[in-house]
Amino acid sequence: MSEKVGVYICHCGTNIAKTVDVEEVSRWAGEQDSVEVSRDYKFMCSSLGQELIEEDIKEKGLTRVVVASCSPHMHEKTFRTACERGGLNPFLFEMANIREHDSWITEDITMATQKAKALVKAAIERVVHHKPLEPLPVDINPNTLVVGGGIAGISAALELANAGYHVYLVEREPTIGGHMAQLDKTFPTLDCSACILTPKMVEVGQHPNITLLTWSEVEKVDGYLGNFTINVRKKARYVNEETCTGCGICIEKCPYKIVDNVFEAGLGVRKVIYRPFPQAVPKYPVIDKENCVFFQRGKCKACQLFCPTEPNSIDFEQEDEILTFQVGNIILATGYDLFDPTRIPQYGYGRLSNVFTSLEFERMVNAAGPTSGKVVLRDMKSQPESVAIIHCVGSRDKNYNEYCSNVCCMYSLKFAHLIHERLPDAEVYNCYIDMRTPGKGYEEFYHRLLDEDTHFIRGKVAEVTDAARSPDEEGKLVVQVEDTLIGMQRRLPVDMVILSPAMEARYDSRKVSQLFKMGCDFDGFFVERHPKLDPVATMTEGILIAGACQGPKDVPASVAQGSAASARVASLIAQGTVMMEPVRASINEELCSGCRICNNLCPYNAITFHEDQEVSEVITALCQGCGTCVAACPSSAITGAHFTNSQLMSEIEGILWDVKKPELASA
Amino acid sequence: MSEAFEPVIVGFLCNWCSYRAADLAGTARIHYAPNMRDIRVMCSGRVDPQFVLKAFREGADGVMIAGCHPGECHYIEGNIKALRRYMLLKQMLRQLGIEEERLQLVWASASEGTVLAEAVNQMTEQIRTLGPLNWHETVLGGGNGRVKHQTVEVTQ
Amino acid sequence: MKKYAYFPGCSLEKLALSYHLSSLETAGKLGVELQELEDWNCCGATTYFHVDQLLAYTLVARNLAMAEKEGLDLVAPCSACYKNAFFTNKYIKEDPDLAEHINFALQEDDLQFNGNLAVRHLIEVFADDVGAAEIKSKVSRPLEGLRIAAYYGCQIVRPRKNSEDVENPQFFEELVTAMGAEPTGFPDRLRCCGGSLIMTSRHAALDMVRKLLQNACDNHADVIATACPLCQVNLECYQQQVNEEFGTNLSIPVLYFTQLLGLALEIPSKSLGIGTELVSAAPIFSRFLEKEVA
Amino acid sequence: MATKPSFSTEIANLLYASHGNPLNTCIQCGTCSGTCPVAEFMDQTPRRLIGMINANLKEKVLDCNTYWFCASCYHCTVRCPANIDIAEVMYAIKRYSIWHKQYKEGLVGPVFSETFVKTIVKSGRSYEPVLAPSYMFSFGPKEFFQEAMMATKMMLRGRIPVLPPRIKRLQNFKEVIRRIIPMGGSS
Repeated sequence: MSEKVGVYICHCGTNIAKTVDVEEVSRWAGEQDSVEVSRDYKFMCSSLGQELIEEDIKEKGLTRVVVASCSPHMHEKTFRTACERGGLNPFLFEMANIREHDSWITEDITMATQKAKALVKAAIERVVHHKPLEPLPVDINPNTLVVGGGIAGISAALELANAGYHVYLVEREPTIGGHMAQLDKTFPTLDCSACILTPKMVEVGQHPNITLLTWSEVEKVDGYLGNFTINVRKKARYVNEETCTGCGICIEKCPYKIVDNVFEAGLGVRKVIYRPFPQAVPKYPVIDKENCVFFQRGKCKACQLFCPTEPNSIDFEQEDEILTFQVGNIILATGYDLFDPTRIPQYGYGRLSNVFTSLEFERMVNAAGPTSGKVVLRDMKSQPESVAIIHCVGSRDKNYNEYCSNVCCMYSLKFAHLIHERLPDAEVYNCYIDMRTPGKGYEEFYHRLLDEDTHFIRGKVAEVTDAARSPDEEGKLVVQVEDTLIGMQRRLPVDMVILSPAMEARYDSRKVSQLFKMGCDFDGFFVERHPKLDPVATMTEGILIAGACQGPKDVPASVAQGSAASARVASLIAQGTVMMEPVRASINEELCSGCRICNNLCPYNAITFHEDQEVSEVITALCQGCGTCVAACPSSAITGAHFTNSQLMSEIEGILWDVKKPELASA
Repeated sequence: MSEAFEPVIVGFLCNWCSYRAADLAGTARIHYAPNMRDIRVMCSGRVDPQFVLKAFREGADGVMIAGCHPGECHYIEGNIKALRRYMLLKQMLRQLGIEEERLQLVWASASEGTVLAEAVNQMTEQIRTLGPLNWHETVLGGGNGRVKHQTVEVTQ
Repeated sequence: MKKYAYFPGCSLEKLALSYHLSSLETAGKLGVELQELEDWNCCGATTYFHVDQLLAYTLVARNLAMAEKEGLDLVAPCSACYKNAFFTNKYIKEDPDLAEHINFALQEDDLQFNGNLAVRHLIEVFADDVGAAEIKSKVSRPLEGLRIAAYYGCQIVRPRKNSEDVENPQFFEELVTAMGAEPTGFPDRLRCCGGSLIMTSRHAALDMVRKLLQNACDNHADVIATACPLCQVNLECYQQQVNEEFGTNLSIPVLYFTQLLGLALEIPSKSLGIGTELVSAAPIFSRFLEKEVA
Repeated sequence: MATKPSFSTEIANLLYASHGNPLNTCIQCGTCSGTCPVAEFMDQTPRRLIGMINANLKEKVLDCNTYWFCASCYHCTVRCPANIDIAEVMYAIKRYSIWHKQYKEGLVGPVFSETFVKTIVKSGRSYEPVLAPSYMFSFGPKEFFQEAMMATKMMLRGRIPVLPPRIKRLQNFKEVIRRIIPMGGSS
């Protein structure tokens, strides 16, 4: 085995050359076994640098290439392509990271140079064991699953459907629209939320390329990029969608009302057979089985009695359905939950009746909401003369959520504005830690509120209490806070307190991430492939994320992400086939003892066991290349391509080339 | 060699979190001990116990395995498998008479350059205090290849 | 019968003797044995930590070591003693270096502390180990109609010891209910009474006392119940001074929860130390004590 | 390079390791000062004090009454969104101030603390009448009169001891202390 290795040491201007003696490394590398040529060059990633590699492959007949420069996450692709242009299989290349991992972490030239040699030696030893590999072609099914029918999911679905691709949109509530449908106005333009959202909802409902599955949940996901099999449970609505005209007579005639804790945030009521709101899409109502008198006590059937359609659309016998279909890609847009402010007892929510959450207030100011847009106290009639809005409830706080929830400053400003608009004489206090308004037109909106004479108090509220200490506090809620700009504790007596709770990951986001086999961060938000350069892809091929399930964000950002995820999917569908990194495991049937240890270890269920031959097999398309099975196989029957045992063992030997080994010396 | 002892640590860094954490530490110009020489693996779950033993046998004074935080593994739970192997390995190394500090498992996410740098610094200092491993002396007991510690009790 | 090492603390020797007496009486009635720690020393209160932290931990550790020797968990009726003991125990367990320093010093008294015990507040023992339901079943003279403001103060609940609710605890109110009395609303029940400032920052401390008393009175409490000698002395004995300082006219009895519980268990009021208070509690008790007198 | 540590570092070093997060993680939100029941009596709010420590304003920090007015109620500690143990920070500054004998004039706190400690070191327990006279001189005449009146009432109800309490193994106890403070501590 005599490979001809070319070694290239990059100066990266002075980035590497300042701390690593590159000439010395290059000279020394030239003396190593198998090395045919060793060079150092100012910028290996420049076209001239790349040409050096190409020419050496052609002229000196190199069979392996090592570049010592920056992180492979920067330029591995660049140099692989250069090798390919020179006529070498791109996988016969290896990179040594002597910048991020070496020259930038120390000023000690001797140590840095020594480490550079070790990393280069490791790459040389490794690369001679490399095998030519071919990328794996995978066909892409042109259908797409979008999970979640909020504004992010709607944007994603419409984008793809308009491009001519079929979309399954699955939503667990009876209607699409998500949180945005509950809002009154959107900041900073104060557009009516429903007015801009409902046309999109209707478009989804009517689009020939969209199969809309509401009151449904994804139960099972099998497969891989290009070819997922999805099982969806379509819960029984007890209303036949084929015949229902959505006339609403059943809702009108239903004799039972219950508090609507979902759409109206507990402020309003709905019937037991209901549509969350008049513009709901689809228009079909749903029966709330838990509260339906017929289901609980066997009597009533008022809805059925009055249903005017023929045949009758109310079907008490309806059962859940399981639908199965194939898709090539999945976009998750499962949204967020609002932080539960009862977790901060000192803010009094649930105990002091005139403390409201942001969502309650949104419903209250909504003209279509339970108070027809009137701002009132919990008694539903008196109007507050003073209101305090508390920012950062459950965010920027290590006791709850450490992150900034991104949207609360802006919606709190919006609330202040809406109160000024409805109650011009009311005093409005905004208590904030820092005012965060980084968006187009956002800072201008803040200034508008300053003009409107909102009282801004810089300080995180300590507590809200009804314990009065002076006559002007009697009968009021007292907000105790340090006004940090004057360095004084203040007590603000107000009639109403609005809490601005954080956006949190959905309560079941971990379960969802396991279902779709992708990652979730500490806070429960889905993890993007790269926080800057790949914000809508995930570490699992074929699964993309959009909207607040990835982190707190506002409407424009959610729309942008929804559309971006769709663009990614559309480009894959347009390619028809994609090439995947061939870093995959495979099992040598001869060596496999059939012990099945690997079967359960695989996080992707990519290993099947053939009972007849008593051997396991890796389904290449399912394998993601983590190598867990390779490390576990007691018979060394599994090979992880590009990370084989011999490659890694040689790398270890190389990286420790300079360490004295007495037992080897004496052997 | 009369110079001061410089420990050599072999680091197995997972491609998605810890390798990127090391990239970030470099990009942020965080200075830390250059004593850790890293090998990229796709997942900490790929680290075969053999690799660790091989590194010690080849003369490493310490081995660091670094992966994503539990629950944040790119491959769902490869890091948990790494953790289990690490526990077993530690037990085995103890029986071979190798100090605990010589094998360390670190969780560092892609954004935690400082965490990784700190861990490397700390480990380097610990091993500097311990001195060279001398696998040959410690484990093989003098050179003829026979294992010295044969009757070690397996403790829970 | 569950047995504990009982650490009364300096205040209970005289200043809060009634707390000491009523604790032993009620504990006995509820089947809890409080075995007083022999030759205990002062825990350093808050003050010692102002001067030398390591020495303060050592003082506490001496008591802990003696309790550990008996094989018993330590129970303290004073919130400050409790907090000091709880955290010293915790830090010694977590920090071998601290443990080594302290044990080196303790050798002089032939003691050694290994961290094998739990530290409890007396009210925790009653509320958790005995339990409100059990107490309710033993109450023979329910304090019907008595409105009690249950005052937690600071250091029972703060800083956070385990995962308890530090902003909205309920165990004290549950005990009050178990006595057959009515817990009043008392929004300031977790506010500090300023006990540690009464000697050093008199005006501030009196103002804190005033606010608390006012809040209890605004909520129509007949009596304030406390679980800490510092709180009791501060809230009760300084009422006169509060009135002088602020021109108020506050007068509300302040008793230990054990005294109130003792009444509900029909223990003679004298054994509970009732009658030594500066703001007499007699008027509110007359109807419960009638039988006793007769 | 033996440079003198900055004031903020000195205070940080005085915090026991498990006492929450370091002061430089403070986001100046004011939760501590909004919560503090004594804030209105302080020269500077606790938040500002932390800011001043981080800015190394040693003289200004030591010269304000804030940390001596802390009642150790730990309400700020449990609420701090940065998990800083603010009450323990106040303890740390108190210790620093006592060791360096540098504090605002006219405060009773430092004298009281030292007297209290001496009592414990002498007898193993604290004792009100011994304590009182030694720091009472720093009281104004009004407070002195208040205290004397109350003490009399208390005495009449048997709530103040006549003889100072002592622990039995006092000699051992003193030796224990001597191992922590080699100079003895008692005076």
